[in-house]
Amino acid sequence: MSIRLHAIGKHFGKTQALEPVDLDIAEGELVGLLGPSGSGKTTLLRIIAGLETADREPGGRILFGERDVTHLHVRDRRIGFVFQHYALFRHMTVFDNVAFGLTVMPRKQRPSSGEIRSRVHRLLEMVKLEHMAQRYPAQLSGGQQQRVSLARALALRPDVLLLDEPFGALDAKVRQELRRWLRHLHDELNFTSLFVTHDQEEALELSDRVVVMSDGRIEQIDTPDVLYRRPANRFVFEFLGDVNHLEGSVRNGVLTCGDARLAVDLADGPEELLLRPHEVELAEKPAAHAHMPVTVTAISPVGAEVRVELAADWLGEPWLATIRHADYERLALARGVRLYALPRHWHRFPAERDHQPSKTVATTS
Amino acid sequence: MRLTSLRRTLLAAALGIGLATPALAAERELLNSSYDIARELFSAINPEFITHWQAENGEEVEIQQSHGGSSAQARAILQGLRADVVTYNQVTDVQVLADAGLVAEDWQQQLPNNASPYYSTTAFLVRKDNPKGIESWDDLVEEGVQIVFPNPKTSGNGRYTYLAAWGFADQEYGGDEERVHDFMRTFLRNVAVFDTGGRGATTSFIERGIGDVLISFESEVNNIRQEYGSDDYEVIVPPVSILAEFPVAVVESNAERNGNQDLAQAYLEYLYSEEAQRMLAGFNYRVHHEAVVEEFAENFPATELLTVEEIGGSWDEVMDTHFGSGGLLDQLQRR
Amino acid sequence: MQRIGDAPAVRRLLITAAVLLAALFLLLPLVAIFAQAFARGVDVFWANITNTYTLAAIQLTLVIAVLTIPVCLVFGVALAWLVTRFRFPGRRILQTLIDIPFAVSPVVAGLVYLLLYGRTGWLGSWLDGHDIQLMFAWPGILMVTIFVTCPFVARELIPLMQAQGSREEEAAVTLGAPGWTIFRRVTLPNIRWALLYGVILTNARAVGEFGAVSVVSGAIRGQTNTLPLHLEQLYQDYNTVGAFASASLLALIALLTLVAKASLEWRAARREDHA
Amino acid sequence: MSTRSFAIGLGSTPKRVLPGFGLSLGISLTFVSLMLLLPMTGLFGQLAGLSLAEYWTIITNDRVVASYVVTIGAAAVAAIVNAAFGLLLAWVLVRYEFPGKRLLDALMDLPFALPTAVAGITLATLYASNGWMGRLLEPLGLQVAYTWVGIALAMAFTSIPFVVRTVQPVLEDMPHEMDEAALTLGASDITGFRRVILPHLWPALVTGTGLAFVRSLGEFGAIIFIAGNMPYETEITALMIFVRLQEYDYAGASAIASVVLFASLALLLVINIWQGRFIKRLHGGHG
Repeated sequence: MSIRLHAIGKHFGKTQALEPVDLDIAEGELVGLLGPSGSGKTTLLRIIAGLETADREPGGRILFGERDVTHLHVRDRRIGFVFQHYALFRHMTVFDNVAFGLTVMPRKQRPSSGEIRSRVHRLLEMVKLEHMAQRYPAQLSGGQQQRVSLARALALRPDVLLLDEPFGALDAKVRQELRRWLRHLHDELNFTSLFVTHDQEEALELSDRVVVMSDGRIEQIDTPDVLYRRPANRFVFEFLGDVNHLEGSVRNGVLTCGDARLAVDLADGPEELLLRPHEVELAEKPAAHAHMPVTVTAISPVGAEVRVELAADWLGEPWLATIRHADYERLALARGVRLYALPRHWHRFPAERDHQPSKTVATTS
Repeated sequence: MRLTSLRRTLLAAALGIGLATPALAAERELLNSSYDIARELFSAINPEFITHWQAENGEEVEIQQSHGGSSAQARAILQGLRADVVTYNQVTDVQVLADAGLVAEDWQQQLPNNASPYYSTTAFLVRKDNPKGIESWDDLVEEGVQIVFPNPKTSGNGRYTYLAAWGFADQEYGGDEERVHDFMRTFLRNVAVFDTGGRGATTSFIERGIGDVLISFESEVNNIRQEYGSDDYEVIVPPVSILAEFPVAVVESNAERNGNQDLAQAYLEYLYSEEAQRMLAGFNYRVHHEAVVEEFAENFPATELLTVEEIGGSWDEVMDTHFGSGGLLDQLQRR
Repeated sequence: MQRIGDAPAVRRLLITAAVLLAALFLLLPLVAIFAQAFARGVDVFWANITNTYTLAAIQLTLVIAVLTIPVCLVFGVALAWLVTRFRFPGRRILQTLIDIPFAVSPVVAGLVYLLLYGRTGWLGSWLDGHDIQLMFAWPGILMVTIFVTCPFVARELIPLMQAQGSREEEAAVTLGAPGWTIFRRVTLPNIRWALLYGVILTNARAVGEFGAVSVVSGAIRGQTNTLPLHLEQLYQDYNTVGAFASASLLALIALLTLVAKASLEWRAARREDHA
Repeated sequence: MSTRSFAIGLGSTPKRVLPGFGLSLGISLTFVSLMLLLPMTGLFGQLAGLSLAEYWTIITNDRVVASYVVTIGAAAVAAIVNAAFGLLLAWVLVRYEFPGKRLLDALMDLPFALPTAVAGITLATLYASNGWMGRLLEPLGLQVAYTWVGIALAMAFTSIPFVVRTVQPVLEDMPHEMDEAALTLGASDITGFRRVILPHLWPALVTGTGLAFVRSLGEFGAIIFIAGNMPYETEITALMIFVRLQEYDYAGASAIASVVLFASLALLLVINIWQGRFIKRLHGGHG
């Protein structure tokens, strides 16, 4: 079931939580709503669910497939909703929690109790909790509770599954595990899913497409890959990963900042360039296009790459570079070592064109 | 809670104690423990007595009053309320004190008329024009007559009413127990409300408009009629009723302790004086002083007054057979 | 936000029902008290209030309340500190014991004091021998008033102090603060509103207690009559206006209690909003 | 009573790191023994003077038994009415905003703040057949004053805050996700309330109603004016105690009082234990 939003906005009193937005989600897609807190992502999700009502003006519409649900009550929208803090019914067993949606159906549509039982057991099997059926939520771990919550949301075979920061309250390891498991489940059952997160890694890893939001606006909607490589604007770029800043003035194709110089193809004037950590190479000698002396202040060789913190007189804030372990060994890095930074790419988001596509330049070394 | 305000509170408390402790005046104080509807009566009598005592002895005294249900009052004295004299509406309540040794054993002989300076009887208060035509006790057992009087279990007033009805029936049926019981059963069944005290019954009858007839002391029904308008109610004194004595006694152990024996004795004797008897008659109590009786004759219709002894033997016996747990009253009220 | 029972029709229906019921059930009696008190005009009302015996009753009532509060305060705080900060055998029993005054009918409460301290009681006869009178004097009234009001402060504090736990006090101990300072500087600021609230409830009950006091008072006019007893006597005297005038004073104290309580709550709610 | 006073706290209690154990224990024990326990010996002293057979005869006297029935019946009706009414009031006060809400909230404590004797004479005045309310109800065939309806009414009046003030904080603390979860799963308002909200409020509601019931069992001052006190019909147990006192029958009064006392304490204990169990289930405690 596809989801289409047209001109959906929301005010809370006088504050605008959400500017009127349009959004199309294809059937079977798994879409992440990403943004910092207060960006309107949860509001948007709750409006889609029917937990909040969109502003009357400018008369927005919400369509599930061909079904206009704009004025439909939450209970009639046939959605599954997973809450950040699980929101399990504490006085009911796991089984009763999962069965709840089925047992509150109008008598005519309600499946027989035998069928309810088998359906709930299938769901519990799916979330690997069949042996916990008679436990109370208070007796489960956070990860288990969230799985119950998911099973409960799926019990009614919803057209649309909405998840509000589903893994936000869990610790890192469980979060990782559940993420993968959700992706599996999604691929297997192929429902349309929309989830809210403030964790860019989670959004990029899990989603088919990501909707980046800030200040009640949608900044960009794209696949994780495009989003990362071609951020629509400075906000998206900065929000999606670590950023190194380079501020200076350009004269005759050379940007100067203290005793650092970088050849750029830009008009004269003040400039600010942005670089991802992996776009910064380290070398023992300056290159023709770049003379940027730095000192290593911290090294963290944990994970697939080595993170190196760099400081210099010409830098306001230290830079971060990620290099391969091989390079780390080759350069014999240690704290206090002086090196030269060689930008491979840089990005530029002119202030007056904040919402225009960025200019990304590759510099060849 | 700010500490300053706490300190202020404590200071106020300390001051309060100072104020609350009765001023230890040089003058003697006499405490009269009385029944609850006698407040106005003694408010009128006490100043007269104080004047009288001052004139006779040149001493200034003060009279304190304690009022409550007669039984509760006697209980308070048993448990240590230091009243010098008691002025009750029930013989049993004084007898309890005598049994406990607080009042002389022969207290009924120590003052005239069984130590009862005034008396009353049980009478009816009916609504304007007496719509149910109630003249005597047998009118009360008619179908559809609603009676209001206080609970004999909790009120001496109620006990007199019960005994008066019993006395009437006993006389009427010549002692046929079966018929007396039947009469009493019907009588009790016609009761609309059993308030715990006389005042509650009055409120039910007057202010809540319940019942066709209120039964209480003659003095009470007259006072009520005066209080609530003589046009709306009529007092009926039945041809046969009960003698309700209002016994008084000195609580000797307390009077001795307080050094008030002479004062206490004089106070009770004063109640027999012409002056006091006139005031009592003014409050619609029947009195013994001949001149006063003559003066107020038309206020008190002649009626046959049965004594408690004539109806059911001594008070002790009456309390046992009629009002005790599982006694006749309980049996008659059983469904 | 969508919540259960949010539909305008449901909301309107429920609010109307609640307001109507509360008005009939709670507000109307309050109005009736004042209506009765002023039934014969302000002058009669005023004459009744300024009557010597009424004034004496007011004074005694206030004194009893003022004396009751510090006792209940000390006991309540000590008990709450004990059962929420320490574990020891008998803790639960102690906590249940303070509910006795709630479970005992006030008349019975008065009776048990009378049976003990009255002239025929085993303590009372000894006291009587030494010419000490507790019952039928203000000490007796004070004692039963303390009995019926003592759970309020403790019951107010215990859940709060339990919920807060003792981390802050423990931190103060590690910083070397002496016991009294810990209580005054750490505990007291956390519990003061609950404490004050307990005091308000204690006061309301102390001022209004009838059943227990009536048993031990002796009802000596001008000496041991509290306002509720005085009210009852006026009622017995066919002085309905006088009775309701006294009732209206008590109702006024009740109203002040409600206002004090409500303003405490609003203040607490405001503080929470700012936090 | 306060909003929070009946909540069961769950904080843990540490070892004796903190000072003041001796002092607070001393004050508490002295007070409890002198003010609470010592006087109770008077009651039990009276009871000790009775043989078991006498005790049994007193407390099973059929008029007394009838008073149990009246008292328990009226208290039960009052408690049930209060459960519904109290739930409604707590719900409205927590869930809705409307003008006069604060006033309504403050009004909830009136029955605790108002002396019971005042409540008694006022209710009797209002509901008598010529009172403001009685005049309206009587023509409808509903007689309140001097019937057990009046007893139940007075009981309900004096105990309504117990229910409101126990349910209110629990309802306030209930996360809105509970409602939302029920709604997203397709529950109607009524089903959602019945299956999700009510079970959540259940411990508080039962506790509040139980406390209201206990309070009603012992109430005297507010009831006696409106009861009518007809034997077997509108006599409450507290009146039976009062009657025994009038008869100087302290032992009898103590015996009946002890029945009420034990019933009340037992009920309080049952409520506490049951609530403890329930809360354990909701908040963990494995197994």
